[in-house]
Formats: sequence, structure tokens, C-alpha cells
Amino acid sequence: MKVKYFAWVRERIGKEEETIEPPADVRTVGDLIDWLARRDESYAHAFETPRVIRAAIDHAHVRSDAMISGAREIAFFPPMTGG
Amino acid sequence: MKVKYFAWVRERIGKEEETIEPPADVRTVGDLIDWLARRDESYAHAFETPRVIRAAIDHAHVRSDAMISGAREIAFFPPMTGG
Amino acid sequence: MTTSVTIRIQQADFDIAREIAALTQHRNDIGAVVSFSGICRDTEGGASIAALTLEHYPGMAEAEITRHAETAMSRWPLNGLTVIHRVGRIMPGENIVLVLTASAHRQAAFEAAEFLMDYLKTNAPFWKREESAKGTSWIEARDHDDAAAARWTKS
Amino acid sequence: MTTSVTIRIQQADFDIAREIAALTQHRNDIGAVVSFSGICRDTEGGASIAALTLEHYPGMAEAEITRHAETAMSRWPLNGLTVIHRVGRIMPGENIVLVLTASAHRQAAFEAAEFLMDYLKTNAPFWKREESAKGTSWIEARDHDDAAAARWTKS
Repeated sequence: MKVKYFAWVRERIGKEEETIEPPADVRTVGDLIDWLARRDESYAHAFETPRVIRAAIDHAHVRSDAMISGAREIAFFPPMTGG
Repeated sequence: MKVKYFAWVRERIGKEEETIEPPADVRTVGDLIDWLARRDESYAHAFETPRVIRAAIDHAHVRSDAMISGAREIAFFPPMTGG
Repeated sequence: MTTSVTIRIQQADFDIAREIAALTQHRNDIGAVVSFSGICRDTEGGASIAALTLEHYPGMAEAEITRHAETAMSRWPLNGLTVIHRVGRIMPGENIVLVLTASAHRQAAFEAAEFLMDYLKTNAPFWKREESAKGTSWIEARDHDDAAAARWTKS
Repeated sequence: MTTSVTIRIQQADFDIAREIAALTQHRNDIGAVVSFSGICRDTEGGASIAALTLEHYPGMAEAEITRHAETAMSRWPLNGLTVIHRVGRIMPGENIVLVLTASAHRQAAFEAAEFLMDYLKTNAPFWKREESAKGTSWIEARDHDDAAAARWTKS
């Protein structure tokens, strides 16, 4: 599945997007955050405060307990500050 | 004192303004409406429903119990429909 | 904070973009501008209308709008506001009234604009007469405009 | 009642007068147009800023705004609405966002514009980075924006 990062999540990880293949036991958005955070220091830094991370699956906001199976695109970003 | 009329009050009375000298026992805006309504049929028609008549003394909204002594200009008009 | 206030009663149409530019130019402390334009509709209460004629009480109209503008400025942190009310004959599709409010924050700009419009509807001495196929008649005040204005009265 | 909806995300500035004209032309059933323009201020939380850079999530930003536009149209009797959000580098005094709502009645136009702005602030995937003398930093979301958006949720 494709993962996208925005704002300071993107800056900390150092990339805009990537394709990942998480193991089968990574079932929810929260699981995916934990799994990504263990990859290296950049990811750990980006996801150090999971509480403030927002997520979207296929362009719709989701909570951390949302299931990721079937997702084409998952995005992680900080709270939004548009408008 | 000068009296001004607007909208259908003006149309019914048939004049925009006039100078009047009410007797001393005409003390309030309500008294003045009663006194004017007795003048002739046009005034009676204009003031036939005193409840809907709005009044202003010297450019400020007043209620029917407001005293008219000292007023330079008194205006009568229907409820406002601007905006 | 300087506050610029513009109040005009005029026959001529207004240009919203020009009025916004006048309110915001040469300053960078404004974060939010709300504009309300009231437009003449071609129906009123279900009946088709050909035109409106707006009558006002010169002197008092300006005084009432100024008083409410001062109330708005004391109640909300505004950088400026503009009220333009047209009078005379106005055709469907044409502008009737413009209220502009500018503030650092959106909530203040929205609330002040609503407050000014609610009071213009109920307290500013303007009267609308409509022309239709049945002749001309004065538009009646609506109770829900009074109710809208009453919500700004502190209890 | 036909409803015209325009949603754009663009680098270029917008022209409020042109957008209002596009929303209202060739129709005489609109009685009220509310516009909200959000403008880049030269201070943010007391500190001076030199510029903002707006980042967005292409695809999702349009989808979110469209979703909220549809909610607004189902909740209020609107003749049309326009949302334009700029992205890229924006200097103090420049426009950031425009929301226009048109309705037969002023209350609907005001409420729908406030609703859309509150949701844009909290739910639309845009992020502001500010440039100041101290370097660049991401602007933090404010709790009172979440509170403002929450008031539209039916309980």
C-alpha cells in the first residue's frame, strides 16, 4: 500500500510517500504507526507523540482503530491548520 | 415643533412634514398620536392602528410614553424594513 | 489598533471589491473580512416583483447606523467596518445593502456583521415599497427579523 | 432551485468581486451573499512573520471540501457556494481563503459560511508553515478552532 506524509511528519521522515508491505499482524492505523515508528530514528521522531498524529485512508479521515486492510493510500499528518 | 412622516404614514397623511403646536395637555408621543388622529380622516387613517406606529424624537427611537416637551423634530413611521 | 468606519447612504450601486480594498489596504493586521450583500430578489413572499423603492429618514438613518457601528466596535475587536445602504429604485438582481467587517479573528468579523445586519433590518429607518403586477405596496416588517435582532440584547 | 458549487485549490490569488458575480449572475432569486476572506496577518501569536507557506494533500483536500459543501447544501437552503483555498507561499496582507454563500435569506448564508470556515480550519488537509526572523516553523492547531467546529455537530 502507498503511504503519504505531510507537513512536519513528512519533514521528519524525509520523504513524501513510499510503498510499504506491513506484516499481517499490523491490522489498524495505530498498529501501522507503531510498526513505522520502529523502522528508524526519523520515523520514531515523526511518530513520537501518536496522540497528535492524524490519519486518512483513501482521502477520508480515520481514527487510529480503523482497519487498514483494503486501503490503497494511507496518509499521516499533524492537526490541520488551513483556512 | 416639526413633525415628519414616512412610508405609508406619509402617504396616508399626504405630506412629508409640517409644523404643529399641540395644546399643553398633549404631553407624550401617545398623546400626540391621539391628537393628530382627531384632525381629519387622513390622520385617522394613518394612525388607525397606533400599535404599529413607530416614533422618533430628534433622530432617536422612542416609545409612546416618551415626553415630547423640548423635542425639535418628531417622526412617525411604520415598522422598518431596511437591510 | 486603529479602526476605520465608513457609513454611506446613497442611490448609486457599490463595488464590494473596492470597499474591501479600502478597508484592508496598507495594513497587515487583518486576518478576516466578512462581507454581507443584500440583493433585491424577484419574488417577495411568493409574489413576483418588478422593482423595490427604498425610502429613508435622512439624518436619523445615518445616526442609527453610526450608533450600531459604535456598539459593534465596542463589543468585538474590529479593525474596521463599512455599511452602505442604497435608497431609491432598485431592480431585481441589484444590490441593496453592504456590510463589511474586518478583524484579526474570524469569529468577531462574522458576529459583528450579523449583528449589524440584524439591527439594520429592524432599527434603521428605511422602508421598502414593492412594485408588482398588482401595483405598489409597502413591504411589511417580519417578526423573525425582530427576533433575530433581539438575540444581541444582553439579558 | 439550482445550486452552483465551485471548489478550487490554487496558487493564484482570487478576485472576490469576480467570484460573487459568477455566483449571482443571471439569477434573481438570491437575496443574500456572504463572503469570508481569510488574509495572511503579519503577526501570529504575537510574533512577527514574514510569510506563510501553505501545504495541502491533493485529492483529499478537494474531497473534504466537497463533502462539507454537500453537508452545507443539505443543511441550509443555499443557491450556491464557492470555496477557494490558496496554497504555496503567501505574504502578509495577501488572501488565503475565500468562502462565498448565496441564499434567499441572510441567516442561511451567514450560518453556512461560518460552518464551512470552521470545518476548513479543522478538517481540510492544509498546513501552514510560517517564516519569521527565527526561521521557519509549522503553525500549531488551536483548541478553539476544534471547539468552533464542534458546535455544528448535532447532539
